[in-house]
Amino acid sequence: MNTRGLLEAILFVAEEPVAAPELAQVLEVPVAQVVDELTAWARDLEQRHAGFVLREIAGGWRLYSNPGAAAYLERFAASPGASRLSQAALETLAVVAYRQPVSRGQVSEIRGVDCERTMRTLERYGLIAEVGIAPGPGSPILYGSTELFLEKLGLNRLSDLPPLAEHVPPADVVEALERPFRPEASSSESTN
Amino acid sequence: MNTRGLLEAILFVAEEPVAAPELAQVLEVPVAQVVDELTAWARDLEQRHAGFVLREIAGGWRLYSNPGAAAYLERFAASPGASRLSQAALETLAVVAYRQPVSRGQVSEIRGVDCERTMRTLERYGLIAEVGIAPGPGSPILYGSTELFLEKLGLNRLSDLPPLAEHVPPADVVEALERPFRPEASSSESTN
Amino acid sequence: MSYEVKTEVFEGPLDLLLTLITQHKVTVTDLSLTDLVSEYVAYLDRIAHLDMEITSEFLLIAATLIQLKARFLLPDDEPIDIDEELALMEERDRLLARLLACATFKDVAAVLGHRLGANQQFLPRTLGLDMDFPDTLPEVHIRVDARGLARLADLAFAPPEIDPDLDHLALDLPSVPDAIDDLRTRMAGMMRSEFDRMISHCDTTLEVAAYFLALLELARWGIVGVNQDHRDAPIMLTYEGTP
Repeated sequence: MNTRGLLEAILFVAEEPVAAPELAQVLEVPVAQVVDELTAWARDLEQRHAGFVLREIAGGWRLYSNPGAAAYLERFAASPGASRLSQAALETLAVVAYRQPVSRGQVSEIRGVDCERTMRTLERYGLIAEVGIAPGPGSPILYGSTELFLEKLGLNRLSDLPPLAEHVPPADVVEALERPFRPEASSSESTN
Repeated sequence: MNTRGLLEAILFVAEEPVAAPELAQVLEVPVAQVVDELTAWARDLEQRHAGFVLREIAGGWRLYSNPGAAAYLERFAASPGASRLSQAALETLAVVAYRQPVSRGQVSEIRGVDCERTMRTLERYGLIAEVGIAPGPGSPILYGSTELFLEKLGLNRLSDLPPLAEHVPPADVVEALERPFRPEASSSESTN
Repeated sequence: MSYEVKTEVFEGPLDLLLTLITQHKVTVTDLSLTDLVSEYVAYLDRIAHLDMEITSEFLLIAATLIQLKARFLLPDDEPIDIDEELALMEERDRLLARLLACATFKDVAAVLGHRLGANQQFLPRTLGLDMDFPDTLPEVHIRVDARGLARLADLAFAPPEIDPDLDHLALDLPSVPDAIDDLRTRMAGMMRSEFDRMISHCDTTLEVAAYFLALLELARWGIVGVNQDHRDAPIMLTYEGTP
């Protein structure tokens, strides 16, 4: 079996993304060759509209079913993916992902609500995890996102997250947010 | 995606052999066409010494890793990335460790998902093992943790496991979990 | 006894403020601080039973809003305490910064949610090595230590659907509507009083805050008249009767 075949065999059984250097070590070939083979294979699969695709994700490579077949797969796949996260869980996840390492208190402060429950849910889903202890009073636990988080979002690395700056509300919204807090705004009141 | 692609996708995610008539029904094509496609695909894989093979087995079709890659798969299995336990497996392991002896059904009930596969994986890795049979209907097998489990966690004995201090389940949850095993069952519940 | 743990629509005071403001951006041209404060307080009235932490956060922000409103309503020729003014503006800027951060994370959360959803269409193979693969037991790596395992067990035994904090909920939290009723009844009986006397029975700051909010409402409705000679003077209340 050639290198391509062996890579197919390994990624066929792999249960999470496998990094190219690890594959190179198992196969005793240069990392560059592994990367070349994988890149070519991924392109082949894409070009012939195969039933599965090869993606570089969470710092490694993994095979996935082709999303085009999703409608047909419901009956055959054991795990239809994590249940949908609530809005609160998504917002908490966003704060942890962008502010990590971050303590529960800091997350709660940013969101304006206590986030213990949602953070526990996210931890249970394996999307966030304890990553350290903050120095200082109370030594709060610090949280960060996990590799599974990257995989579930289809990202290769954390820096692939959409830049937060792009999501700051546009000028007109900022303007609307500020308006009630400006002294001029209340001058035109005639009631009371 | 054509029929071949859809067949690839289905057999890629299927966890058990799938019969040709079932595939034909899902894809809404004649059984004969499905069989032709599968036969051709199996031959293709064989001819190009692919990393996985398609076999007709137990009245259905299923993909297997190519036995020719066995030596490398073993090496891969021993590599650090391969044999890391998934989040689901870790949680299942935690439940078995703290609730042993425990049946598969009880573990599934606690986790809220079917744990058959993760428990088989853990058993295969030698981290949990059958420790007895529960009395009562169905005589379910009871599982517990192994010596290897203690060794891997660097513990001398089970009682060295850290106590579950943080989130002791509320009394009503414990009650609900234990109820089916108590003869007097739900006779005297009338709180609130 | 029944109580609500979650607010009807809003998740916390920032979420509420954000919604009130952005809703108005669509419907009305300008939202004045006065309207914002009354809508905020009106909402506060409806969520009488919340856990302590959320309630105090709600009240804290209400206090800031009311302070701001009071300041803006001052006539221009009124002398201003610079330190107080600065502190108040700092508080306002902090609130605005929090609102902005909250809006930003809400926006990006939607993107993450979308990505999560789209990626669920990609199914990985989860079978791993074929079960009939050679008997050799590969060396398994447990990537957590004993403490980590205990943590996982904790999480598994306390599923997120069940709120273990219910037991510690203080159920007799200060209710603004109750405070309004109480204040109104007692004021009707004595016609004139000081605010300090009306709250002499309160044990906690939260209760005082509830009474203060109640007082603002009663004043707004014209049921109670409020007068304070100077900043440190007692707040004098007069009963004006039903409007």
